Amino acid sequence: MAKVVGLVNLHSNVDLKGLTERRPVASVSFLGRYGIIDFVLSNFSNSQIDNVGILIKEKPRSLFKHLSNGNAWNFNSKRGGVQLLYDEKFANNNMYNHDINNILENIAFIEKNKPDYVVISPAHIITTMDFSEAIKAHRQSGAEISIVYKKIKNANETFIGSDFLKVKDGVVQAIDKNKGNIKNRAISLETYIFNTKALIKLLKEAQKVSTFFDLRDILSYVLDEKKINAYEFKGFAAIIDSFEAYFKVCQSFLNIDVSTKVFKNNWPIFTNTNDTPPTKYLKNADVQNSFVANGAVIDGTVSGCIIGREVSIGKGAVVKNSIIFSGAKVEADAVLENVIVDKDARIKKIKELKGSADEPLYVKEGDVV
Amino acid sequence: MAKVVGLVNLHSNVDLKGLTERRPVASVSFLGRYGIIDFVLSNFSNSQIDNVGILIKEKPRSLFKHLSNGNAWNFNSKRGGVQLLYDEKFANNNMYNHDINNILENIAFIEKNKPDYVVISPAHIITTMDFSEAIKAHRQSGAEISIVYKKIKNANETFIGSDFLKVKDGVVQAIDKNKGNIKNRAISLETYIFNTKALIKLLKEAQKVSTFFDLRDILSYVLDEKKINAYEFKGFAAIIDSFEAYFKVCQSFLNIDVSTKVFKNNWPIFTNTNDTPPTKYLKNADVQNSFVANGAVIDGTVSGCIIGREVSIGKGAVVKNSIIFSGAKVEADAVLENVIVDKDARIKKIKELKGSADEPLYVKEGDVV
Amino acid sequence: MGKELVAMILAGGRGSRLKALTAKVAKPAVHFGGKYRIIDFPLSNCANSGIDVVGVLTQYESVELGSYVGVGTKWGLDGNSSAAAILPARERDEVGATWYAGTADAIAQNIEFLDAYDPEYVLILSGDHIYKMDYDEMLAAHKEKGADLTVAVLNVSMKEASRFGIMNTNDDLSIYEFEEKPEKPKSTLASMGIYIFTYKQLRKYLKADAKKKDSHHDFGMDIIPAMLADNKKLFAYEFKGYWKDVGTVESLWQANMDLLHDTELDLYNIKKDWKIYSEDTLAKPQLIGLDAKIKNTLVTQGCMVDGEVEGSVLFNNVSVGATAKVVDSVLMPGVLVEEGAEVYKAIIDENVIIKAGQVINKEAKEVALVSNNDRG
Amino acid sequence: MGKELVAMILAGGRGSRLKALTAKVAKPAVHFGGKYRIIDFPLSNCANSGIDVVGVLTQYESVELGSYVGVGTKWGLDGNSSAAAILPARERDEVGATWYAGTADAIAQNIEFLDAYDPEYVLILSGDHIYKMDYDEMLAAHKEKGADLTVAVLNVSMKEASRFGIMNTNDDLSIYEFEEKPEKPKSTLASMGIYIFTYKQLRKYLKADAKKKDSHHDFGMDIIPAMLADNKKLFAYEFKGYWKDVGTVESLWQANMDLLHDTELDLYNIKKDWKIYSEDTLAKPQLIGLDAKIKNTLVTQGCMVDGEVEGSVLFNNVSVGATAKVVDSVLMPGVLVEEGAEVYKAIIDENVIIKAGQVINKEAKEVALVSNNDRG
Repeated sequence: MAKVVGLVNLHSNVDLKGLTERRPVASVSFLGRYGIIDFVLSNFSNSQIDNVGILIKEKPRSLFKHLSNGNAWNFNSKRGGVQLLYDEKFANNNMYNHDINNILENIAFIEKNKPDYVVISPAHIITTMDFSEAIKAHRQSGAEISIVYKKIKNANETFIGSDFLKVKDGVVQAIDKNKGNIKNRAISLETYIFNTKALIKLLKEAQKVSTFFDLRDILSYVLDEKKINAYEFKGFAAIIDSFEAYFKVCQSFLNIDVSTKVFKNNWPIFTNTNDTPPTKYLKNADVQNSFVANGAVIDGTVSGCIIGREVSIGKGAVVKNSIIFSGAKVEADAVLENVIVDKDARIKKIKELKGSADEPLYVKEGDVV
Repeated sequence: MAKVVGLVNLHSNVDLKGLTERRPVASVSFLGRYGIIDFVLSNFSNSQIDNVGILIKEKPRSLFKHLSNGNAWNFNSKRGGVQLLYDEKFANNNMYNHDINNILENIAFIEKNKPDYVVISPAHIITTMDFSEAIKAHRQSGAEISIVYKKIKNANETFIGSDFLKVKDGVVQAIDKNKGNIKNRAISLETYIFNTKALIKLLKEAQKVSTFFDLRDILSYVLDEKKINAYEFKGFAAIIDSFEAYFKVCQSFLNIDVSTKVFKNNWPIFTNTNDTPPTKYLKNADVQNSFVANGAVIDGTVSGCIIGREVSIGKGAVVKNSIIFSGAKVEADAVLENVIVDKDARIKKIKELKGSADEPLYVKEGDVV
Repeated sequence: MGKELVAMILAGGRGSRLKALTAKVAKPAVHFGGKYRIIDFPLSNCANSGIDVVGVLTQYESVELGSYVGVGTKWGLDGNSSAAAILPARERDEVGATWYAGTADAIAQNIEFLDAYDPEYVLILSGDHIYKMDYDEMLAAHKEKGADLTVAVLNVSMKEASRFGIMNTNDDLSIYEFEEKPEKPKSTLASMGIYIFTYKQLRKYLKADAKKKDSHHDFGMDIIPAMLADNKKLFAYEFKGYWKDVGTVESLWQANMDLLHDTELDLYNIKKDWKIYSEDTLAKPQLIGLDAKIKNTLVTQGCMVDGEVEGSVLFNNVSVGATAKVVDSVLMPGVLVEEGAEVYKAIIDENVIIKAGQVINKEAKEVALVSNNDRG
Repeated sequence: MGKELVAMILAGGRGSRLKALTAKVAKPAVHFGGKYRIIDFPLSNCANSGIDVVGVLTQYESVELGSYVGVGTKWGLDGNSSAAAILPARERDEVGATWYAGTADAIAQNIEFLDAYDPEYVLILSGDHIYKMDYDEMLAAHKEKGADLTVAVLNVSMKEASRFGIMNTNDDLSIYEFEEKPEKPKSTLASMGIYIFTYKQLRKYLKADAKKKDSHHDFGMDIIPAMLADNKKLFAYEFKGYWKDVGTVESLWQANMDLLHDTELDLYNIKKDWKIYSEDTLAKPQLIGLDAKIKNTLVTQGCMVDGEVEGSVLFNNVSVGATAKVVDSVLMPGVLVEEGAEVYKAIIDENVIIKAGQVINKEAKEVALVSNNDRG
């Protein structure tokens, strides 16, 4: 079996407003139970890739915590595990704090593991991708580099600002930025497969061209001279590239067709254990069309919501189309609609909070409103 | 039982030359098998303090790796564990990158655990201190703050630059810097016990006085107004505050009286597992007066040495009074005396390397000489 | 250096009165309360009481139970100085292959295990009780009284007393007599089957009991009477709070229902930090459908509920279809209640499918048990 | 979704020929090679071969072995989709309490465990062999031949052949006959007791064998002959490399000695990444004293050596005092050789103290065994 190292690339400029003020996108809560990074980590684990490095761009603390038990993702501790890769030197220097510098700073991680292939994938694009199939196709293509893409029909609504590919006979012809002007696009999922030697050569080349270049830049740059294989991924993919996108992607999982595509029996999504009891529905509970994590206590009306761990919804409270993070408390008779309530916040009963589906309101971690 | 949070304080200005170029003191190899931080972590664990935060000053990567399995130190994962606390904001700003800013930045860690007491202790002072006894004495003293000290008789040779205390009736009268001019001193082990409220009050006060103040500064500053208890520790304590001190402290463990004081049956020193086989002594091996870790293969002459994991010493090689880090290779017929050879370095047979006991030579990680 | 106290959990019984529920697993491994197994309670109590060495004695269907307990990770018992040790009936050099013949015999066959930890005290527990108890307080009482044996007791009603082993005590709670299910109880202090022994005494009495040919090798029937006869210091320790032996289908159902209403048996940590630890499954969060109505119910992750559920406990990966109705019932992991089916006052065993339109136990007088396993 | 292959390690035997060494522990839990236990070898082989579900069948002294194997963490078998499951002889609902009666019976009693994983192939291993083998290559051969059963064999000398079960094969390595310890061997391909079965076939033959009253319920004596009689496809798979059954004191000593000299049984990863995983102790690094002389010897952490040691294997926390002499010997964990004592060609069992001036086995003809335990 080929030896593969996985890299989770957190060097993206995604900003989810308040949600990413004190944490990176990777550790933002998702569906009440997960961190966003759980999906890509589970993909690596389920693809039998046991050696995974996480290219941390910033705000490492919440990641330390989330990842402190790497075993949650079922990486074989005897064959690898999760390693945090951080480029302290450039942490406060945005122009230099990019994926290429981070990989080069931590090149020992790759050198030590001597992989045949390196798979690089971001956290903020949610997929259930079997990397082993992508690697197989990559090997068969004979190319040294592959980019994974997905054909979408609503490129005017989503993945705006992402790269799209022009593909001919399975080879990337051009890479350009999706400006949202055309519906049908072959969108890059920012997932790359490299022969290890080709990766290292490419990174060194990038540094020569411009020390500001990141991976996306250098791939576009070398496209003319190098054959880059295009691998089409046909499964579920959604990008969380803004606060509003976060809200919409979360809500889309309430559609049972979407959640069935992602939560498959043979593709578990791993996350940390929290030792919370089942959720308790009290006698005034009236809950429909919602995802509910364990440990919540609900005595109010809830619909179209994502309710996190140990959330409490008081009697008479009405919560609609909202996302309530773990530990938050919605007190009796409070009314919420289109709101994202961050961890451990408390909504007092006198409040009525209404956002819109396009612009949900946001209540900060720990706030009392 | 009182609830206690432990903090390992890595905010010290200790510089071990090449050894700390790419790693903090905390993760420098010690006695071939440990990292320096293992001692303070084991002390917390053996003292039944399960919630431990590590105040990281810089170079976090090697710590991520060493600590990735917090369970090695036997912290009860259901009651706590190890948390890495890092102050990204000031990581590149030496004046602000001090322990007080780090604790305040990560105050949520303390608030969440609601401890009665907080114990703060550095990694680079090697002890086998039972913190539960120190806490008991602290509580009995009625003081809100205690400083742990040790009476030493060679303050002209060691702990130079450390604080010493003037103690009267168990109360700290004055704190001053040991300039090495007097032999008998009550040296501060930089281990502090605080009632939690008093700590938080003190930190806030420090910020008001000067944003450059660290813990040592503010303790001196408030000494006149506050009763600070002095707790005498009578066990083993050695400070690693320079490259030369590192060499001497390591060598001192070859004295069986020293190592017997530190390695006690009821006070295990925990560290990571490495799955290395036993050490193999070949037919030309001639080894005396040395510490040897597992996985080494020795066919040469070794005396007065500390031999790390998976070190190989070739036939005819002569290694005296040296410290060989894990994975290093001393090839046949090489001659070494008073040398520290860092990880994975290779000494070719043509070389003869001699330093002195006061100024050992240093061979960098991975170097081939 | 010996441990102060080692706990031993008796988890070997067949649990025949749980019928089909224990056809394939030992009673302590039976699912409970939406996400737990029964043995989570004594194990979590140990962890929360600061006990770090726990032996689990197994015999009947020991594989699933053994792999569930594992090395105790789920309860934080897997540290370097802690242990959760599975102690199956086994073959040994001098005695050959011997099954556990009674509660006292089971402990007696593991005296070498206890000796290795050299404990001052041994706590004996059952693997099939639901309760939250601080054993450290009981140990403090044991030490304060200088007892040889302390028996945890529950103050039951006079009516119930004749169903229990009753401890007759003096004013200082010292025990002068033990009566098994007395027709005319003199006291209402019922033994909970939880004992703290001073190990020296336990060891002596077990060794003596092992030699007696006519002994049942049982704590209640043999060891306690022998100690009373010798005027040893036996004390009762009164436990106040929720406690239930879930030995029958009816009591297992009742204990699940108690989770919905009983304030003592609270799992939501309102009073103090006394978590019941359990395994975590990989299921997604529960998905509540457009037509769901859920009241007075516990639902755990992996469930998909689109029907009406009231007064029930739903375990991992239970599905309740639209227009289905589940009332006062316990649905074990993987149960599927198809659209329009109805279930009343029942325990539905793992992976059972209640077909569309099927109605279970509508009259709801007794608790119904539906299982894919057959057992008398 | 079934597993492709599940491994089952037979680890229940008494190992009587290891005498005092197995008085208190099962043979697979016996210490070996300075820091290992025998069962580390098959378990590490499984881990390194990419096998992630391993059942360990226990019966004799199963506690220490069971807690050592635990949930398989030491071998990286504790992931969410992997498992190391302890399978003790146990009581079950329909059959009652039954001990394992033979190798085949032990597997037969765990058919439900296998069924739960629904494997295509089952690998049967012994818990008491020392070797490094890639089972994945053997599986590839099994699949390529379309075999019902593949038996791993070692090409032994004609002289040794009559001590083994011998597979008589055709040119394509198909087996036409099996002879247990033949006086006049027709072949030198000795069975290593390592089998890969296509599970469907294994299941069928185990079920049939269980019903036979006169069967020994043994793979060699019953299952293989029955399959041969039915003209099933049995193939030999030749293993080349170091292999040793450490069933006697002499062979256990020899295997330890082989670690010092045999290039096939290399633990220092010179050839390829095939680590033997084991437990790690909390001992300090070994401390070698001023008067030590150590040659041709394995020494592990926690040892303190100040004497002369040659051609020996020293386990955890062994101490050899100044002027003591240890030659060609195996010192199990915690052995103390006091000053001036001498030990030749011996296995010294755990925690034995060789007193100052004592001389063990000076003539060094046979291997001496010194133990605190008595056993015939």
